[in-house]
Amino acid sequence: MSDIAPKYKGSMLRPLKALSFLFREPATLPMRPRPAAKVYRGFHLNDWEKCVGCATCQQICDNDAIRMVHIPALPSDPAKGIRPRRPAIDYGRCCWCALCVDICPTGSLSMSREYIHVSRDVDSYFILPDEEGMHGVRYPQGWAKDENADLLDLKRQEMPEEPPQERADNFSEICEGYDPQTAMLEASRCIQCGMCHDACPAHMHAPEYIRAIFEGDFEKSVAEIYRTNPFPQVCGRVCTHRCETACSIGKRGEPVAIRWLKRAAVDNVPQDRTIAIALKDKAKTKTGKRVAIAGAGPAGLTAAFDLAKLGHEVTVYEEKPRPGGMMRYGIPEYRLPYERIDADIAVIEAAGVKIRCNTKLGRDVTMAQLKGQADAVLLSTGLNKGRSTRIPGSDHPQVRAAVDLLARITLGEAFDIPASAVVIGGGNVAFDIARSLARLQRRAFGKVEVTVLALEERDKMLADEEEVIESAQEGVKLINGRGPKQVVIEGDALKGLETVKCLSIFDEQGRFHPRYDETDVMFHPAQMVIEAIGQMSDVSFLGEDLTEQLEWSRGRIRIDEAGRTSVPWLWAAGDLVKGPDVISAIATGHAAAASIHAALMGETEAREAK
Amino acid sequence: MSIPARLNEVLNELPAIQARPAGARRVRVDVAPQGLPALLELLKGRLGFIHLSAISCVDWIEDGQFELVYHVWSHEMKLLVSCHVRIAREPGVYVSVHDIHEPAGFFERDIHEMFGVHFDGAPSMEKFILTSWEGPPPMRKDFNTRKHVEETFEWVDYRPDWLKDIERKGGGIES
Amino acid sequence: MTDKPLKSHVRPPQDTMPGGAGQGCPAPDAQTRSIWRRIMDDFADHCRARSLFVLHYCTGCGAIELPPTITSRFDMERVGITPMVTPRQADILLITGYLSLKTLKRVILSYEQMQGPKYVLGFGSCTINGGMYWNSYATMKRLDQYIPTDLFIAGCMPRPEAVQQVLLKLIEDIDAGRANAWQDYYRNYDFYLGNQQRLFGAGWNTPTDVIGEARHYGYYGPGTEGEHTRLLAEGGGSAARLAHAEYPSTALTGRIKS
Amino acid sequence: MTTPQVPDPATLAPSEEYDLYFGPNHPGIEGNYSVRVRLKGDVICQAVADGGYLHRGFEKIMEDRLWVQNIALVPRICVPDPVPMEESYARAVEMIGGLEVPLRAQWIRVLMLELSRICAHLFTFGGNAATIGLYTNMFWGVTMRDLFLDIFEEITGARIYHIYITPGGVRRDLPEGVLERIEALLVELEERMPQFEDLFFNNAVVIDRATGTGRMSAEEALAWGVTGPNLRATGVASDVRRDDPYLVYPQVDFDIVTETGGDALARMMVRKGEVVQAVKIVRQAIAALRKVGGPVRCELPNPLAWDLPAGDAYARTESSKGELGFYIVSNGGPRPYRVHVRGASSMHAVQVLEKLLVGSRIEDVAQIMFSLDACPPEVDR
Repeated sequence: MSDIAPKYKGSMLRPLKALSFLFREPATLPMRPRPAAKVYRGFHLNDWEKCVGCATCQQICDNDAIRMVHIPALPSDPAKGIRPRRPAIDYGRCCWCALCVDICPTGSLSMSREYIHVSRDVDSYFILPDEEGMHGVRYPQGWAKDENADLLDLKRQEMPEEPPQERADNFSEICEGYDPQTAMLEASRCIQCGMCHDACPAHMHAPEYIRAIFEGDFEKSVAEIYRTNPFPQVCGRVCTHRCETACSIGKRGEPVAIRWLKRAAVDNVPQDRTIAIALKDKAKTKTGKRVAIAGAGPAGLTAAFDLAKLGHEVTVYEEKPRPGGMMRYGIPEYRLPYERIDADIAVIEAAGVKIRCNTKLGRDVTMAQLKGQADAVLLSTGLNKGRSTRIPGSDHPQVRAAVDLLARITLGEAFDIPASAVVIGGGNVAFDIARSLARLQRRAFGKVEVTVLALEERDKMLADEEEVIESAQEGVKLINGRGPKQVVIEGDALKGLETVKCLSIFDEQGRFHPRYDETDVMFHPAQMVIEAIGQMSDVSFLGEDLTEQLEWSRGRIRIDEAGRTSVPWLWAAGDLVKGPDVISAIATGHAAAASIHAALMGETEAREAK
Repeated sequence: MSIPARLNEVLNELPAIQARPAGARRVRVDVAPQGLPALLELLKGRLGFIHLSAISCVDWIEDGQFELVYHVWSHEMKLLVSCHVRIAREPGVYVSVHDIHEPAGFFERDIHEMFGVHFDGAPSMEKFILTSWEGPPPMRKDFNTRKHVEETFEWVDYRPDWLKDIERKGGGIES
Repeated sequence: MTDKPLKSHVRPPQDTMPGGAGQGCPAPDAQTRSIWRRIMDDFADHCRARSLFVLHYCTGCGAIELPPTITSRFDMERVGITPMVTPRQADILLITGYLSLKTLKRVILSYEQMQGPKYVLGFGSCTINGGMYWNSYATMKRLDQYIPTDLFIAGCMPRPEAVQQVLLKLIEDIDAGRANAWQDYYRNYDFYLGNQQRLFGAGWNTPTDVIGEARHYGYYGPGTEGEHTRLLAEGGGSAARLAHAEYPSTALTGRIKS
Repeated sequence: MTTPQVPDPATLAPSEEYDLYFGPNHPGIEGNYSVRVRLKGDVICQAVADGGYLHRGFEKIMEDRLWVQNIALVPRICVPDPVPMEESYARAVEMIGGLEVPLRAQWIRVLMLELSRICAHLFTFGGNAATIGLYTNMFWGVTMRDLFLDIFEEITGARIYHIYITPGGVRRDLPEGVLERIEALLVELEERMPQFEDLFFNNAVVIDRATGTGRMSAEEALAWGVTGPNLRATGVASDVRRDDPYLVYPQVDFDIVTETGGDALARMMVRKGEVVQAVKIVRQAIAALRKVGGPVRCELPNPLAWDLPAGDAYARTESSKGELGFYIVSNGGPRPYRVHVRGASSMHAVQVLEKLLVGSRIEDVAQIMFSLDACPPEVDR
């Protein structure tokens, strides 16, 4: 060993330097846990009120540490996108990365500042976090949602639309649809939680078809859609999209544009390919059974499509000159172009369904004839009559039903276009007729004078938000919170409508029972009053005998869950059963078709067994 | 982004070489297997690419190939050249460049261990990390680690009281 | 190494398993000991709880929080805990997170070399149910299948305060005579050995005569010997030899220039 | 129970040489690592490194996880210095995906990288001193580092595994007042530095033991692929931050610290100088962060549906141990097709260590390993 260089030897007193540390504050901390930092990632917290059980945390978890636990005591509401389950966390897996917090669509998950858990009991490392924290001691919140940390894209891709000035006087389609690139971007926002699937009356496989769009495989997407819905063109445009109401992304941001994505899928696949995809699983052999369906609306045609694919011989009877029902005669062309309905129906016809138009039940063909020709009959005649308010003066010829006027517009039947009109009602039908009329008025007079009178307040409107916004752009006036009092008639001429202020719509039991302030009266001058407060069915074609044979419940035909009536050969579907809306009609159509098929094949099997 | 003229000059001397810029101070060179040692030698001798930063191996199982990527850095040119070579997955044999770049010994040994590629002339092809491992080279794409784990290990079946309580009420863990 | 016994291991009967509601595990023979023995044991436990050596072995990533724990800031020497370099003199084996299979072998060897009573603490998720590396082919997933574990601590990784707490809890358990998981290794050696063999092959063997020790300490039980321990006699291998064989230096000798 | 078969020494040929297992269970080894040495007396005539004790198969399991999920995995590759891991992974992904990191995020990343460098070097001071028997230094170094970990905890929510840097930026903005606290801590560190100097760098024992220990020349270092402080200790001014700059490093003013000794002492001196430089860089980052506002992350797609375009990228970062490389290949899918980590210590923990140990004495093994700052987990991955 070499000698130490003199330079480093130092003074003998040098160790005394240590004395200077004697009075320093010690670095040693007391032996108890310090409070953790404000953004500390400790044990999980979960706000059960906010959590909807979407399981996105489970999907993002690196370590498969999250399990969803079904808790029957919790509320379940598929329509609102709430499932009775909550995440449980395995602290034998968790790495405290907090990606689950950053992705949580509702913002219910966060991390606490609690970090100590010591135990021999392995079971104690599997916990169901709530707001109390791991040990029921409310530690303050640590890492939580932050706008930078948020991993979700809360803004949807914008839908290109025709500007108001270009669309206000014609019936060309407003929404232009996503191009494939935009559709893929929009599809990428989906977190595949499946809330949409649960909320959809037809339980469409939305997560699957959205995923296929994200992968750029539009044909696969169409195949997924056709598993449950033969009207993608229609539903891609005018569906009430309950899926989007339930969408988890919509809890804090804008829901995934599921409806537009469906449209993008079919828009980007050529018609012949769509037909090939839709009929891929068509039965090779005929069953020899015949089914007659009354009414070529969405329910009837869905059932027809299903049954035809199963090998039955299906004939659909339709009163109007073209098939489609309310989709064609109730929805204006600017929302749903007729060629789009035709495209969907072409697929159904390609499955072998025969559609006989201009054939009215009770006039051109009777129920007895149908029964004679077919092994089973499905009624899907829908709600074809507008309801009346029955206020004084509502029997005046210038008081019209919205459904009736909409059908006339589609049929091209002339009627006197009023220079000014009021529409009673706050739903989508009210806006359909108001906006159609506005277009006709602009063409005829160059100006618009249509007023929609809704019972509901602005924030509780039944109509879609975009209807309200777009109608205002087109010049339609909206007055909220007014109930109709009477139609004002001078001589034979209709002068307008008097309304009163609506105080409340529902009674304590939640039944429809509006209360009015009779002193607050308002007069709306108009040449025409249009009632758009709902529709009802006209089943006079059934004939007396059948009407008597059938069991009824509150004015509707009594049916079982699958749509079978008390008469063994008769089923019902569509708005007659549930709704009114297209997707519910499709759902009931599927159910009826499945029930009919089971009944018919059961018969065959029974006969073969003999 | 472009390839510096000096580098281009050198690359042009060798046959069957494709080069393109791949970002700031990055050049990608694709070279046939037999041309790589000469390329590395030339880069080292002429342009100062003396630092072998890493050798990466990629298993392109569908093409039946292993891709070997030699990342060399020149302190002079301040440039990273990644030389890509594709060799047949079977039998998976290549030559060692240990004589050109000494660090190659470590990476080749690692690749041999993880992918099963044999390097002729390497100083050591012994196991280093996986001495307790008897299975196939784990980094190969046909080795499924998740499946292996499921077959080899068991997970805790947690039965905490709160879970038993929920199960009594008809709930439980969803699959 | 020879074929792995793929048959699933046999679990020990529940009543002899360590644990239960996180309260440590009282010695099963607590009632059968003489009063004199019990008093002496309690006294020994009391003393031993105040002077514990931690084996200085950084088995995994959680070891990075140990230097702060034992140095000035969190200073565990205050309660008599300090690192010790050899297994023979150490009381506590800290398993600081994941164990690669290669390390697990060394851990088992070190554990068997430690003298009883000895305590094992499992750090973080990895020791409980695989943690971050749950889908890795290279790490073990559940520590208590291979060596009996006294306490686990949540975290990935646990911070020094949490490490403090687990050590304090261990002291408390030792003082109360509840930290007896080590006895389980003797009582149910067949279970632990079976799990070890499942990973390392039927030829797995260690130099320590665990069964002999079990008899010596009086912890020989029905679970000590079984189908797995029978393989020991048949195999006749030794871990020392195994470790030697898998050492990557063929040849220290081969490369030396004389 | 069979007893181990130990050969009777009497039957063996007489030998002056013997083998010694150094680690993994050994207080002088850094981390869980092992070296097998052949000794003649107390002089090592051959050494073979043995790793893999910390092998977790990162490269394999990263192929099994989404692009975003992997940010939780990467810091674990090197425990003492995790930030460069996060940075390299994020940057490689950014290179493939063409992501633009906002300016503020770039400065935050520089701040984090340098703080991590300070931590890692303080830790190594402590460890290195302990190998020569100076435990006070270890206590001081570890405690000082712990104060920096408090800052990390405040910014990122965790002491060690920050999981803070994500492709496209960082996960959240800095909390209020943290810059001031960092400044105060830097002042404290600077006050401590002369004490470290007294205790360690001017300590006659240290100088005597470390001078000439594990010496390598510049030529050797370059040929062996040595990088980082170990290379700079031989006089080669090479630093990825300067040569292959990333983030906002071109705008940062710092010196490349070099020494000429090439031995254990020179390596520690370089690290000391780097702490001083890191402090300088942190100050610049703080000044910049006071001025630069804006977002801290670019827009990222939904992590569950994020397909990175096909391509590959090699990102290099100067970690406290040397050049860290991440080679990532994407085949256009939601997960990496291949991730290759070139651990910064993969050279000096294996091949270089084996060479340097030859001829040195058994008591210097630990010192050489710590002075090289070998980090076994990044070798094993």
